[in-house]
Amino acid sequence: MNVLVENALVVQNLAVNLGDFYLQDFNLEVANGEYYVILGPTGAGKTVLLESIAGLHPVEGGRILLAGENLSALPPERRGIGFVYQDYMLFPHLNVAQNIAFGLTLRGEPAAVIAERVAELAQLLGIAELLHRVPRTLSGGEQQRAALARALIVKPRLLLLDEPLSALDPETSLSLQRELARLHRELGTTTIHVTHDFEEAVALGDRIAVLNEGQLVQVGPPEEIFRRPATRFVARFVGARNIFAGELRHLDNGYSHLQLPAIDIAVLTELTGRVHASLRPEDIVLSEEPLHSSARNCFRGRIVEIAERGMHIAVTVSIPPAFTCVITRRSLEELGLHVGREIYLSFKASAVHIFGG
Amino acid sequence: MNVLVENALVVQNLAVNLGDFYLQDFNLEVANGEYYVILGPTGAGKTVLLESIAGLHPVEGGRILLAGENLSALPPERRGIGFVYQDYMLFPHLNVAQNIAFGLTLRGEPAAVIAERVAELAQLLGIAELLHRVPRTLSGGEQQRAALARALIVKPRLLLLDEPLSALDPETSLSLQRELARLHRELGTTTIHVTHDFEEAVALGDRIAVLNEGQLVQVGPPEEIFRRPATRFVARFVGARNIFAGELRHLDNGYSHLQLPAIDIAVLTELTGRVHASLRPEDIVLSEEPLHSSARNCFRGRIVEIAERGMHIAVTVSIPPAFTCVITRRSLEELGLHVGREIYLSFKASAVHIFGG
Amino acid sequence: MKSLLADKMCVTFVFLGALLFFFLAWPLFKTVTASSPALLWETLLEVEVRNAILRTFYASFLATAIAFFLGVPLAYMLARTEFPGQELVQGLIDLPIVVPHSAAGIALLMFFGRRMWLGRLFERVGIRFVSNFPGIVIALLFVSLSFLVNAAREGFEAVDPRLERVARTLGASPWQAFWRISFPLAWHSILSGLILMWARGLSEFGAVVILVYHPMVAPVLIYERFESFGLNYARPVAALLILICLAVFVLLRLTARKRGAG
Amino acid sequence: MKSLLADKMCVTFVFLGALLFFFLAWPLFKTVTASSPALLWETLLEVEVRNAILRTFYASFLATAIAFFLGVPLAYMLARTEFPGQELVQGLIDLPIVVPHSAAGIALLMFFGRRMWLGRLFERVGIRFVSNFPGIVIALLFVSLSFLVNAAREGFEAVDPRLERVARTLGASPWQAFWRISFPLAWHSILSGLILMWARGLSEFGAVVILVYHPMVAPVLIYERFESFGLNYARPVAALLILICLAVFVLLRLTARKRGAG
Repeated sequence: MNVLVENALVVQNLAVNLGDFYLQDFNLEVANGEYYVILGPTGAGKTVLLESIAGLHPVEGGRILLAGENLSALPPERRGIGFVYQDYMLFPHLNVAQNIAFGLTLRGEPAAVIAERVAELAQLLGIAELLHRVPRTLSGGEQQRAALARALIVKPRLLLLDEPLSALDPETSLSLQRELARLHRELGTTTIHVTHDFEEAVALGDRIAVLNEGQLVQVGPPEEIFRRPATRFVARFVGARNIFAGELRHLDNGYSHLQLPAIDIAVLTELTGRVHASLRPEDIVLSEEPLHSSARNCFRGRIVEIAERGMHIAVTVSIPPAFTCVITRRSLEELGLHVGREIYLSFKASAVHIFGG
Repeated sequence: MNVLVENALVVQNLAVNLGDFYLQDFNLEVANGEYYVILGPTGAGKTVLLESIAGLHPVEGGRILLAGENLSALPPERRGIGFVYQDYMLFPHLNVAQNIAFGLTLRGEPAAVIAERVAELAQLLGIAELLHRVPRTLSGGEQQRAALARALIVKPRLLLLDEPLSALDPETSLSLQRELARLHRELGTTTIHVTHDFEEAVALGDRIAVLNEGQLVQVGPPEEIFRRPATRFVARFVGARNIFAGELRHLDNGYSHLQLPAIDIAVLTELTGRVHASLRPEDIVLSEEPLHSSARNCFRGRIVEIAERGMHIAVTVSIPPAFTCVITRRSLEELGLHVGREIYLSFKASAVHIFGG
Repeated sequence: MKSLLADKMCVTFVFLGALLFFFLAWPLFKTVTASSPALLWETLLEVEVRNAILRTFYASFLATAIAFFLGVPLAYMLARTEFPGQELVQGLIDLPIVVPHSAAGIALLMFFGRRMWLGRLFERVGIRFVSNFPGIVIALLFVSLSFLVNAAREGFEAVDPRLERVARTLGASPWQAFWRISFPLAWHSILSGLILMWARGLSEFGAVVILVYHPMVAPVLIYERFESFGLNYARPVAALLILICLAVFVLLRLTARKRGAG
Repeated sequence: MKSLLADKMCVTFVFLGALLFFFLAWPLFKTVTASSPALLWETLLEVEVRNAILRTFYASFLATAIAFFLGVPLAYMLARTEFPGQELVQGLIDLPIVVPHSAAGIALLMFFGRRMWLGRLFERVGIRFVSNFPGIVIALLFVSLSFLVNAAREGFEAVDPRLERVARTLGASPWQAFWRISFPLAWHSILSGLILMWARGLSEFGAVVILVYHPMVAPVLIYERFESFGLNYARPVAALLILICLAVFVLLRLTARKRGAG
């Protein structure tokens, strides 16, 4: 089968039973070099899934193929799969250098080779100054960097990250998120990253798979997940938001413009480079004429969809890209909106939320 | 001193030392029948403060007067102060009825009297069906209602509530919050309620006291705290929000209007009666002419203040009431805004957040 | 977790563990089964044996009762308050576990002996310890007290002190808060401690044999019969005592499990 | 929390606790101080005493070493895996605490006696247990094993199994994960267990006196002197042994505290 060769990891009909958690007929395919994000609510059994792939949990049925090789008979130490837990799991009795070196020490590599590789990875992850500290004196972000270095030093064929940013404060989480993206660009390691955080998934994933009750309910590029949620669960879990990816351009007068394929939007941020932007549907105002107001962004577009959502009406306007905004029923009537009509759409620069690339 | 007679509780120069926490020269005055909310960040020593008032922690100095009587020499059981903890602290070996009856049982009241009073309070708190259950089979909200009934049955002179809603899910928290307001109306017990939740404080408090680093940095009616934060800490902690109290009027076409003293604003809600509304400053659009747009609320007002706030400019417009909105520097220039100028202010009905009364 | 204990390591560990298991289980099993039920029954009917067993039960019961009145308050204080020298007191409670019991017997003899100050004081009110029943109680109390105090202390530590504080605000005196809240909630731990202490008291030999050889408790009887008549006469008594201790031990485990579930 | 233990209740509890404190402390203190340091030194120089003490140390050391090799793997399995009959094994480990030690001595005699199957087997390779040094080791192992196994089990339970799992993904075999991760991290608990077991072995009397009266361990020597010559001759030996156990006990507490801090 072609799919087995092209894909780095193929999971077929996996069955795992672990008391209160139960996985049945589970299938998963991750392409070579892909950054694959599994997004699901807390307690959806994501940790058990990753541990099963790594051979750390007994599997009741199904096959796990890594680069075409069936892993079922292999113990975890022979699978070549790196694992990073949410709460770091650094060995508390070893210092940072010894932690990172652990995998190579086991192989009996010469001390000089180990020291060189450790220094190299510590450099790459920005923890070169911490090598002689013991884990408990490190901050959460530093510990997670050390855990990443420890996993990467043995050059795993597949890297499994179990909510690696969830235990960190927002700022550290964001900076480590950018680090993960950079590492993936530089090393190209096939990665499965599990998270419950939607912005993290968008910012990192080549593809996102949404997990619910032991099944992947939708798999696709981030854009697609948010634009066309396949089930009500996905829609509710990812929320109805406007998400865009673009390049930031700083202007002289202190503003930034986010360059989307067709338009530039004014935003307020101190970030630079490639980022994502989200905009709440409640923050968009529709009008017949362009507004002369404090709303910095005003575009003309065409209504492509009008849908009821409880007390609100969701109106999708394509400029392009498509923006979804919610308005009241009375506004719908007063403005005489219908699909196909052209309309002006305004939102304030301060209403655009910029997050990591 | 007049202040000693008028006030139910007067705390003067209180000093408490408890290892990592330290309270010095602390003063507090609560009026008879008042619902007094102490608002402060988690870990600001609020629990220790309440326990000191109740006599559960040794006090190093200062006086605590309840209805003019000095409590210093009295053990907790003779102070007549009710106490409700965040995590309920129901006696796990007693059923709900025995928990509620505890205070009366200690006094040796006749069984018939106790049964009657327990039934009465269980009725009042809507837990009449749960009387024979044991605490661990109850939901959080039910446990907290039982804990309230247990505290109220001895008719305390003062009721201390230590973050009573913080352990509950948002929905239960909201319903119990309305219950607390109703109980206070019906029983009139002088109450000190400690919380870190700002909406809870606004919804319940006759007055709010903001606690920071062992001192009350501002005391006043909710409106005043948000309108005129006395310190930078208060401003940051309560956030820059527009908060209004008003009566909801449902219209036939499915809308609601919130009646403020001078204007009515359109909102979307299923609540009724007296409520609070909050509106984020980012959600208000300013313009020279009234907008013909999907923004349902549009009012003319006069600019009373323009202040810099980092990347944003905060503009306060009085209609009345005063609304604060944030705009970008460029909007400020383009619209040529200055104090005293008349301007139109628009926001969407869906941007107004309605919460409990 | 089976996958973690794979192959050779698992086999080695199971083998080593099994060795230990049989080392512990086999002698006890053999002792119990070597005597026929009829012989055990006959042994139980001997007046000397029956009296020794009942005396052991009773003495251990009395020691446990005294420990309950003196030890539970101490356990509560150790759990709830901080006082200077607390660690010293806690250390002293644990000390009888490591002090040789024959040395403990000597120490008690120095204290309660007839020529000693306290011994004479008690003799005046008619209580004699050496070679007398009260001495057995004193010896058992000394060596097995720590089991009750530690169990009770852990029980009290598991009760949230805020439960007592709430009770205080509802009008309970410290005394009422203790009896109505802390004590009932710690009761399962205290009960485990009482049973464990009682069982431990049944098995005491070293301290008793020095302080009170006669009247004999059951462990001393076993020794006496072994020394005087040999293994075959001691064995049925040992088998009986092992069976009794086994029953008590199962009771203890069930109590502990009930506490875990409750 | 002083306010919680007010007035009468506090006074009552302190009084009861103090009674207990003096009941435990005074006899031990008196025994140690009744003999002058010169007398203690003299006693220590007696060949019989010195040999008995050294023999006790050595036998307890050997028992502890055997328990280390057999018991630590068992403790690891009890902490990490679930197997049928696990509760039975755990119960058996705890059993020696409540079985009367003279009965345990009888049971061991049934097993290792010269006329018994295993005893004869060992006798063929030149090891005799009854009235011989190896018998002391066996008796100490039997009665104090549970202290080490329980301490080691608690130590292993405190090590997050995910640390082992991470080590496995980095290429460690189960054996390497055990030696490089779990064992070093549980080491402080195991060390406490080893010291406690050794100290407990020093104090054993009941099982040893039945299996091996001669050559004498220190607790048996105390008994022998007391029976043959009276209290005054037994006292200095008892004082010596109490002092030694006290020193070991303080060492144990310090180890435990270091573990708590680390």
